[in-house]
Amino acid sequence: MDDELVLEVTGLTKRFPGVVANEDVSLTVHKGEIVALLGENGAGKSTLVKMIYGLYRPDEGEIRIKGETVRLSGPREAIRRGVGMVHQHFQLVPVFTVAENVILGNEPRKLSFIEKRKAIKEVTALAEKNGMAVDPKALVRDLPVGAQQRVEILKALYRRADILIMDEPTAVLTPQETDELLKTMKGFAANGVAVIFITHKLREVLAIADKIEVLRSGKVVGTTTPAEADQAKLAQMMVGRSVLLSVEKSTSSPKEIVLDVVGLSSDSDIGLPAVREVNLTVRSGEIVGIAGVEGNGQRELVEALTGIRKSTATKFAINDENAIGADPHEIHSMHVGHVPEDREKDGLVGQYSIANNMVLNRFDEPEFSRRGIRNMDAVNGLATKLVKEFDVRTPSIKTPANSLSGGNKQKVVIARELSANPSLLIASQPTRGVDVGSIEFIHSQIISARDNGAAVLLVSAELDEVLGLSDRILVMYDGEIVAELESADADRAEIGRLMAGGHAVMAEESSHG
Amino acid sequence: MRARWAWTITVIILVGIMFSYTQDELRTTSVLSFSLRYAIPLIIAAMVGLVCERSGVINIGIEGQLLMSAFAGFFGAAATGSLIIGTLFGIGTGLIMGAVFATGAVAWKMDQIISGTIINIIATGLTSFFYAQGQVLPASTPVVAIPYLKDLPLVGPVLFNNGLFTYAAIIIVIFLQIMLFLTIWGLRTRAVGENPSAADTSGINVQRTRFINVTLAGGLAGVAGAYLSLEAAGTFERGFTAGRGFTALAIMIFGAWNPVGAFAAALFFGLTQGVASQLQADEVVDIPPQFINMLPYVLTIVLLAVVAGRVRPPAAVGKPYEKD
Amino acid sequence: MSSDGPAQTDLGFTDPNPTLGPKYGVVKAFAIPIVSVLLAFAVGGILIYFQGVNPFTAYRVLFESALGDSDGYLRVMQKSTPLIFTGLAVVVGLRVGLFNIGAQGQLIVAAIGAAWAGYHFDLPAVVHLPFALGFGMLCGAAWASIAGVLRAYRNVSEVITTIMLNSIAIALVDYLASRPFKEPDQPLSRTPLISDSAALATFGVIPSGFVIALIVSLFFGWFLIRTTEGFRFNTVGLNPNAARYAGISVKRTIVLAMAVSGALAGMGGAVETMGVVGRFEPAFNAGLGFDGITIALLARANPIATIPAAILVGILRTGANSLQFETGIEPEVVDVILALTLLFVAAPIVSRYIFRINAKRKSKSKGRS
Amino acid sequence: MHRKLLVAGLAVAALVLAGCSSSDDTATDTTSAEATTEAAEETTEEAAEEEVTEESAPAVTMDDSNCAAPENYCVGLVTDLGKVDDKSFNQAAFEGAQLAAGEIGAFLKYVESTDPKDYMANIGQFVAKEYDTIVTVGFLMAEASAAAAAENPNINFVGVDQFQGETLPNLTGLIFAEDQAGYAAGYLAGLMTETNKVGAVLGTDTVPPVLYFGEGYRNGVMAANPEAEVTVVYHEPANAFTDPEWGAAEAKKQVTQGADIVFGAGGGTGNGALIEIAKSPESGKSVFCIGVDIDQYNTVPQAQSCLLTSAEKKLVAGTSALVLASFDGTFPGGNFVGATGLAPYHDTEDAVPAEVKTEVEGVIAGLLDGSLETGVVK
Repeated sequence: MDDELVLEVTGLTKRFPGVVANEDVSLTVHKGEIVALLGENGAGKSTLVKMIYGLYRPDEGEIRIKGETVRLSGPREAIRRGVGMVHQHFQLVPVFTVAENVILGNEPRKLSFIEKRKAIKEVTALAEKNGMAVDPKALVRDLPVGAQQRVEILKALYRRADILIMDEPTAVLTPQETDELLKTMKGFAANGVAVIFITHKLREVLAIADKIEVLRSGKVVGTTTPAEADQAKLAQMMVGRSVLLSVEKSTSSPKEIVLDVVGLSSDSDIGLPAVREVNLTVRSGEIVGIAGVEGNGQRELVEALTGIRKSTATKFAINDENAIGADPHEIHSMHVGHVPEDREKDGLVGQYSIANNMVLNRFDEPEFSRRGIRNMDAVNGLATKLVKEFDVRTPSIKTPANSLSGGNKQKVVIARELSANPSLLIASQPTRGVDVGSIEFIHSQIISARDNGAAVLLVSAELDEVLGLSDRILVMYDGEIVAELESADADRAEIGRLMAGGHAVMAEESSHG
Repeated sequence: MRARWAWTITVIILVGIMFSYTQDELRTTSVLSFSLRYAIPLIIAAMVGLVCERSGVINIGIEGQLLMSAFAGFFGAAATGSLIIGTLFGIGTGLIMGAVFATGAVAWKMDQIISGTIINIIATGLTSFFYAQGQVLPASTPVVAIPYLKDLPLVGPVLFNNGLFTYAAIIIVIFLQIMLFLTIWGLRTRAVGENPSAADTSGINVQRTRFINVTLAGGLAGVAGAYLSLEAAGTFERGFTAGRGFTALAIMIFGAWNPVGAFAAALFFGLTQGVASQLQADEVVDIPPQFINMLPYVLTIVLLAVVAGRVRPPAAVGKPYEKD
Repeated sequence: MSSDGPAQTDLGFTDPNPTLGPKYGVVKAFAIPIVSVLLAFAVGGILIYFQGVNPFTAYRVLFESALGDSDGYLRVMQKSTPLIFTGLAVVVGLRVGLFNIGAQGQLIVAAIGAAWAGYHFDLPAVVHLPFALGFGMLCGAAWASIAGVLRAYRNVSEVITTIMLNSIAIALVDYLASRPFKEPDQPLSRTPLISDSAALATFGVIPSGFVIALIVSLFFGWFLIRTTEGFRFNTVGLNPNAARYAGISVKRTIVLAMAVSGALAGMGGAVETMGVVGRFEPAFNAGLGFDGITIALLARANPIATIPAAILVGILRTGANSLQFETGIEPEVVDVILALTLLFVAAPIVSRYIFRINAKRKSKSKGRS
Repeated sequence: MHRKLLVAGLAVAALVLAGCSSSDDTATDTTSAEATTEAAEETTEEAAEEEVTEESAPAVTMDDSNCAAPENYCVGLVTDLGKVDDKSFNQAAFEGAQLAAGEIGAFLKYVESTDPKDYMANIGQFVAKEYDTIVTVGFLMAEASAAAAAENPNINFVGVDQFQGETLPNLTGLIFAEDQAGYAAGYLAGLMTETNKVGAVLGTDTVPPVLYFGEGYRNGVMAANPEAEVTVVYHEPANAFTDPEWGAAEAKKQVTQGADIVFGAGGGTGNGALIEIAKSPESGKSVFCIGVDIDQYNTVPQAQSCLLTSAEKKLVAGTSALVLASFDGTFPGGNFVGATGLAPYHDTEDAVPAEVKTEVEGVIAGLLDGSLETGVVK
């Protein structure tokens, strides 16, 4: 590590309508240093790096790159000054080739023409040099996620970035791929590249960071190093108080089978098999958690179970009722509640009032309508009741859902889904992007639903959440359920290996060895 | 697969033309000339739509842009006594109309359909309101026969004995094909139309690219408009673009957002018109002309219905670019 | 950015249920259209001035001729009637996130359909009236459904298909009116007159078509807010993903909404045939569908607001010829004014200005609390 | 920045448009008699730099505030969907009305319909002011004219291009034997053609006068020259009269196929054909065009070099005669068949052999006295 200061940020503030995303943030990054930005979803990490990359303009404060105060007019200028960014959502053009994506914006040219051959040669050389195998002539849309990320990194390297921002790069990777990426990042640092690494995974931070900046509610709440910190301390800094590592709950008493699935398969959006021959049962009074790295078919599984995605199955029954080929409406009427993964996109209509959102999937039930005419008194009555019961912080039930915080939005969704007393609750990422107070509340609601006899299927990318809530854990990898464990004997490391595609037997072997 | 049947149809048509040429040289070449002539404004107008859509902006205001620039081209030429100045007036007005549309659809992030609709309504209103009769063009645009090439059988009289705008249209098509797929401008434009966010993070100014492209496309509409009033018709009438701006959209889609493809599509539709009027002239069969005229539209709908998904507009078309 | 939902058209309408929704839509709903109309009149006034006419005189003539006597009222109502229908057609589409550019095509197809049903059959009025009206609506609905089905099941942009369908419709009705449906023994391309039993009456100065338009408009105001189907429409329009997750069939809703939209445009055409023209004649229905777009935007996708918007356009179109009669100003000035109105309504300049004023006021009133 | 750009753009556009509109001051006059109204009077000072109205008619009554008074004679004119500057029959009818109004010192004003449903209302405006004679132009207005005439027995109506089935004393339909004009033009073409091929580019056959012109032309050619080949092509009904580009392309095609005379009839569409023929280097030498409705030598100057003649409906004369008759109290009622014929040869005078001229004159005379039939079924 060098002592040369390449990036210095002082007093950066960014406000969005209604929110202060960053407040008085200061940060220094040296040449060859890996700085981890740690924080929960919504802590302001992305906003901070987007300002450094010129995508947002700070309202206050100063950015100095290599000693020079800059006012970045856009990414182009940031790129010119050596800032590169690997985005969480890949910024690639699917119908372009790898080479075209890499050179976009910095094309090798003769007059105004692209030198295609030169581009391919350069990209090939760059990929080889950094040990990243990728075919420059392949179309990006045909590549798997890991390869797309390599293209994204190559893009930054091609622009000779010496300050490389990586925004949650491990979110879409298996533990093994993650390890490889971490190694690559260390390699960059050794070559003098300053790396800013955004994550909320403590293990990764401790593994490679030289310095750790913890953000909470838009502010830097602490700076530390792996030597000084451990996971518990980091977690405490992130959330501001000790996290309940295990959720308090009574032991489960599973009863009859509610969800019974045999041989369920489903395709992804681009028509590739995403869920392969999954067998699954969930009983009344138990929580079954599905662990897995995102993108291993969990989303498709949930969508298939809720009728949103087409699927095939030998058996798919809810309360002994055949649900093969049922549409979302029919599944819903089998007493299934569904907390979707992306509540903003799929769970709520932002412009609608809380009241309308509370009956979004029940508005045509006899309770709320008669002969096609809506009964608004009943709707408002229910909304008033639920807002109180589920502690939704809102001025009124007429407030549009848009204007609520993430946690309160999620409470609206959970309230809606639980208010119908579902016999099966499918909850996908129920606490993503939700504040700590709301997390606890949501967890307790899920547990009390179980205690009241609901069968609960929980899908979460947060292993701790799965471990903490579930009575039984299924591990999903590449569209298959690769292992089933009782939560009592679940071991974090073992699940990690399973999530990476290691077989249960192998896991056993390694645990013996 | 699409390419295969497109080629099959092309080959069948070409063989048909050859055969017809051996039967009656004059009829064949004159019908083909008619077809080309019918196709020319549509081709240029289709390029307007294509440049806009490749940049991620759907332009349904082409009709209005054509009308305004045909108007300005004609009255500019009539007032100044110069076809060249008239042409410049037309192109300039096209650029202005392009910039106005871009201001709404790009800079202000208004709904692109609404912006285009406004362009159409404004153009109809203004050209009718300000129309003045009795204006005459100072001269007619020259027909330029290209030496040697014009003497080629079949293609000579059809392709190489035309007005300057016709050559310009063909050059524009080839130029855009090259620009779009071989140059930096093309790569960036397509990136902006497919994934503006990716373009943005690669250091490309999405808004500026769109604004400039949409404005320049307006200039192309100016060329088409000037062609209509100065070369093709030699006059201006209220509403005389007769829906060509909309047909151009059909042609753009039929050509799969590809300049040369659109050119082929325009020629194909031109050919249907040419053959139809020839059948009427020869009193062979009595096909109601309405059916010939609806052909491009019917075929476009059928095409979209049948090969939907394979014929795909640029992914970001229609959406104003918002960061995040 | 969602990749596969219907294109979203943000027209500033918020929660469609006013009893539950907040009040912040009010400014947008009223102030913007009114200011826009005034601005358009101001710019139009400049044009008139440069034609050598006092703009105030011109506007006085325009409004007096339309609103000065019962004959004026009648004409304004007659002109507004099809516009309310086509405006509603576009509004219903917008509510579901669809841009129905094809109201014109749907209207003319329905107009000739109603004419055929009106002249071809001889039925008692109680049967004939609803039959002809219904048949026209059915034609419009069927025509629009082509676009609706393609949108729902093939994800083909309804904007493109409705543009294409407009051109096809024009050619089709021309063909029908000049050959199979042509009135015999006379040279014009037009259908025979409809039977009296299929004619919509005018009561005093009030055309019954106008009354139907008012009722339908009020019905849709109620329908979109109070019914479960209306709720489906709004939900699909505002967030198709959430609609799908909530068990609403987006495809079915799109097809249904497009059919309803087409039926409304068709109703406009049928009423025009049965109440005003008395037969189908191609030139008689020009531009009505395109005015519908202007009206829907002016009404900011509110069904009831289509009434004042259509009446305004009706007044302008009624007064245009008197304007020429009295002042020599070309009637096309009305088109310029309408285009400008649309520009101001849709462009953010006006709304930004209004909201700035509004924000200032709010910050002042906040000082109290 | 963009906003400024827009404002600047609009300003430029406005200037361009304003320039265009004022540049027609010197153009063919159409604005003469309608000029002054009470509104315009109020603003005369402000309008100092406005169009100078060329008063071609002497001693015109200056307004229509008192049309009922016997000393004030008022003539109104309503067009169908066309405009009085359409270079075609609306313009001709208007010029006829102008001519008559000038002669009798009447006040003349026009309204251009924008919607067929306004016909009655537009007529009604003149009725309300108690105009003495109202000219309605275009066959689409036939029914509206009849209804208005029935309601207002003391106002005379001239229905240009309208065959009136029912005879009212105060309504005269001015009709023309288009087939005869077409026949004469065709006869001339048949005699003139060197290639034995002649063509015609027409508006839609769904509009009767166009059909009669076209079929009359066809029969005329065949009568003059049975060996000749006639090509008659009609536009489809949509945009039939506003598609000069199609007209031009079709004319070019016919010429390429050997036609040396092309008849262009159909508003802007036909004019497009004429202008296209005139572009030919052989224009006026071996390639000719024939216009329609009025003497298009005046209305389509671009086509002067090829314009052999125009198959003329004497609209100006007919309209003005009927207006004058109405003034004189000799209004015929029923239908009045206006004169048809061929316009002067103008620039092609020398190209037409004397014996051809004589023969065509004979044919016209024969058509007029009924000794010759066109063979067109009406």
